[in-house]
Amino acid sequence: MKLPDKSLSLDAAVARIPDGATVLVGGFGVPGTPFTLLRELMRQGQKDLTLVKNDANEAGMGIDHLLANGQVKKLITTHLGLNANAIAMMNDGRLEVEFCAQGILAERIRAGGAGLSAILTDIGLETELAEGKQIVEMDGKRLLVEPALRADVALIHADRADPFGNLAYAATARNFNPAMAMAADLVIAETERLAPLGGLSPEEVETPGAFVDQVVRLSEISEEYGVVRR
Amino acid sequence: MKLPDKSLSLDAAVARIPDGATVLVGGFGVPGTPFTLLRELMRQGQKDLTLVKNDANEAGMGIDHLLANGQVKKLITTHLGLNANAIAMMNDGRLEVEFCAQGILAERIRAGGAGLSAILTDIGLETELAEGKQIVEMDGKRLLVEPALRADVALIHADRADPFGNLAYAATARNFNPAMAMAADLVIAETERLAPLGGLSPEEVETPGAFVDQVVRLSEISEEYGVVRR
Amino acid sequence: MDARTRMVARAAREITPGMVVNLGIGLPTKVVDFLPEDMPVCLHTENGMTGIGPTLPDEEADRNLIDAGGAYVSPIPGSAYFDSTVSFALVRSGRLDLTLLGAFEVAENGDLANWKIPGKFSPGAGGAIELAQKARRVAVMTTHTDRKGNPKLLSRCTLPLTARGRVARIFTDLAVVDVTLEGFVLRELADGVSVKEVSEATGAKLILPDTDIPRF
Amino acid sequence: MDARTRMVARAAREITPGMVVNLGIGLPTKVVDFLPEDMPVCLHTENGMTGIGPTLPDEEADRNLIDAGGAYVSPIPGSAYFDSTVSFALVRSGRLDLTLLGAFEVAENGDLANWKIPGKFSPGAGGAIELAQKARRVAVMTTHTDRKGNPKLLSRCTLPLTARGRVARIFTDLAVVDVTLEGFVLRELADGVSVKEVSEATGAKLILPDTDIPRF
Repeated sequence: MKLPDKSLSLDAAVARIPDGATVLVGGFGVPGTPFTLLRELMRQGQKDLTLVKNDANEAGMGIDHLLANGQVKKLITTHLGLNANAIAMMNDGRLEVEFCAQGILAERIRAGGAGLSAILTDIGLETELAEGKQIVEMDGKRLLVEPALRADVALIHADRADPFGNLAYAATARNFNPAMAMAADLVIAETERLAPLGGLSPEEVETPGAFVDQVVRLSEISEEYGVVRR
Repeated sequence: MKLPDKSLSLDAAVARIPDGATVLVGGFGVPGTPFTLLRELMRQGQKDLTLVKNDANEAGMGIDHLLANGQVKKLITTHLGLNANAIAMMNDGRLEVEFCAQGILAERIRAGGAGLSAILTDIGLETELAEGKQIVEMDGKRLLVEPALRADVALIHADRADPFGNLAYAATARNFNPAMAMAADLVIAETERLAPLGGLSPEEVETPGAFVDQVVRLSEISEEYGVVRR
Repeated sequence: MDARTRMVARAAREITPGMVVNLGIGLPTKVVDFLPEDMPVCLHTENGMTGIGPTLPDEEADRNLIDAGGAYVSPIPGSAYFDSTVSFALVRSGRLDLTLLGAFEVAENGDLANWKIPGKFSPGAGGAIELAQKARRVAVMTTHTDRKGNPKLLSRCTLPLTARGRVARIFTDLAVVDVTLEGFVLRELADGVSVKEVSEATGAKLILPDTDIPRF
Repeated sequence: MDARTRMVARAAREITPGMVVNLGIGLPTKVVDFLPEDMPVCLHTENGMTGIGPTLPDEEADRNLIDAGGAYVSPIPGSAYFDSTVSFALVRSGRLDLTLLGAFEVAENGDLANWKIPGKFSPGAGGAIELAQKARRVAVMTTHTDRKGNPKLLSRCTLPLTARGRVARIFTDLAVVDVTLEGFVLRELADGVSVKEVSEATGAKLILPDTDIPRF
């Protein structure tokens, strides 16, 4: 017995993403965004994508390339504040946007990764975010049904990985990556460092490789990770 | 700014547990069971406890002491197979037992720790475990409502900790500990090693100290952790 | 100190030893500079960190270590990193003692609106709804009026709500105002500001306490 | 090899390269000894580990490293430890390609009963319900009859169910039997066992295929 090897080239991994896919994209602002996978997805040009990401990055970065390239029909997100292009596209009706409270988006994705059907929560009750949502009564309390969000594809950025797909993350580059890495039928992780099997200790693994389908070693770190000088 | 110090003596920490408390107890079999906290709880004699634990340990170990001592009125668990005393008490009506599917017990506790009200799942539908449970229909599918399980107290066993309550675990001694450490109003962690603040790297922390109320450094490792020769 | 700095310094005194605190984007993050160095307190940022240390200049920044507002922050002894699910578990489960948030409008019933101006500004609420709905104590930091001089403390909010009835206290450049069952109560006055000025700048009834009104 | 060992060896061939597999407590865990050393496969145990290595003798055991049956196991290169929530997330979300489980009863409609004998034995189901309900493929390993000679493969289960309609294949000391829409189909025979013996030991109709029945 040995663990399977799931390492693959960048183009071959991204070529597995079909048109029309729902795609989870890690990252909160810059840290943890899989910039190299996103750039290859732009190059290959898959269309009619539904993206799920905490934010829309900033204009000219990350998923903004896919938005500008007309590859995205819908975005499920928590906040677009730093991307004026995305806001303009939303306001013009060129992009359908579904907003979700940040922690509820994380929980919906996690529920998808945990094989649950939904969560019941009081978050957003009596606000606009509750509009149109199914309500359940439990112990006399009204609760919102927030359905699990499982996707066709997840694009993950890891700090370290091994060929089986065990992943570890850096600092606040975790954010949505660990939940998303469990919640798609095709999980593709790009990694800054690829250790041999056994190069990650079983204790430091944060996403077990059993959830991950393909591992792409980055040949260089995208310049988009550079410290943003504002 | 510095982080608060939550270290406390064994007896003072356990003395915070009131009669009648619902108590989450970490561990799966031997690993991760907070044997020292449990023994002190037996010594102090708090009564009418509801315990939540994956299993009932083995006869003469861990929570079996509390059962034998008449301190437990109810046990919420997944499996009693290794504890004949517990099974006998259940069969004699001396102990109320509520069974839960193992992963659903973990998720109910996690939901409690995550401030969610419930999860919706198809696990156990069309089995005895569904009896008496609330059912919700979503997208035409019948689902069980499994309510969040949040407790008064959680008793946790950590491998390493710092005085703020940041915790890290060893190997399969994780099991229910990380979820339980988030899911009680009073979280008490015993730890094999207590590092000074900064002694755990921010990357190796598995339970952030903000969830933990008291940290008890073990002066010795309970002999109950010894390898069981069967 | 100018009026804004005094407001920030006053808000900092809302934080007491042992608290876990989330400071919203903008003005609230400035509170850090006014916390005593030896005070035991844990700052939380919703993108996944507890124990936030000082903001770093660009040349010392770690590209993987930001707060929710995008500032490059640093760890302190005892910091922890975690993912978004754990971060909001902490918020929703009652482990957050206090959040200080910005506001477009606050109402005398404790309602808060701080995420959407229909037709003008609707980029999404991020983590604000959960912070406002679930922190044990919610306080707001805001200028007393908007740039046009319109009051931001109102009898009822006109904008879409972030959370209902959750704001307990408001720190402004003019005053400290509590939300009570009876409505807004004036608790403190900024230096050089009169009760009349605060009343006129408030879009709801302002109740005066029987006691002296301290200055800050 | 005795009949039991042959069953274990045959069940091991159910595991194909690349699979993530959970081996139930008891007989199924013995399958490990029959897996080719260079086969790429990931074993999972529900108490929180993937990449299970060989069971260790007591004197080499790590007190913190067990499988769900309590055996002291070891890591291999690429092993990972995780908590119970992640462990069952893996099971429920479809990442478990195969589980091999023990059984009290299996029915020709794929129903499985393996956790409770009312009035006699009801210690709780542990993780069995989720394994049986959510693994992509569920196979059972069991003696064909119980100690009294009563069949365990039945037209309908009489005991409380673990999961409905989920068993795809059954490995016994006598045969390999598939669960199909038509009912039990005999696929393979143990060495020295006749079709008649298997039929008589089965508490439901046993369909014979048109093709040759291989031996194992």
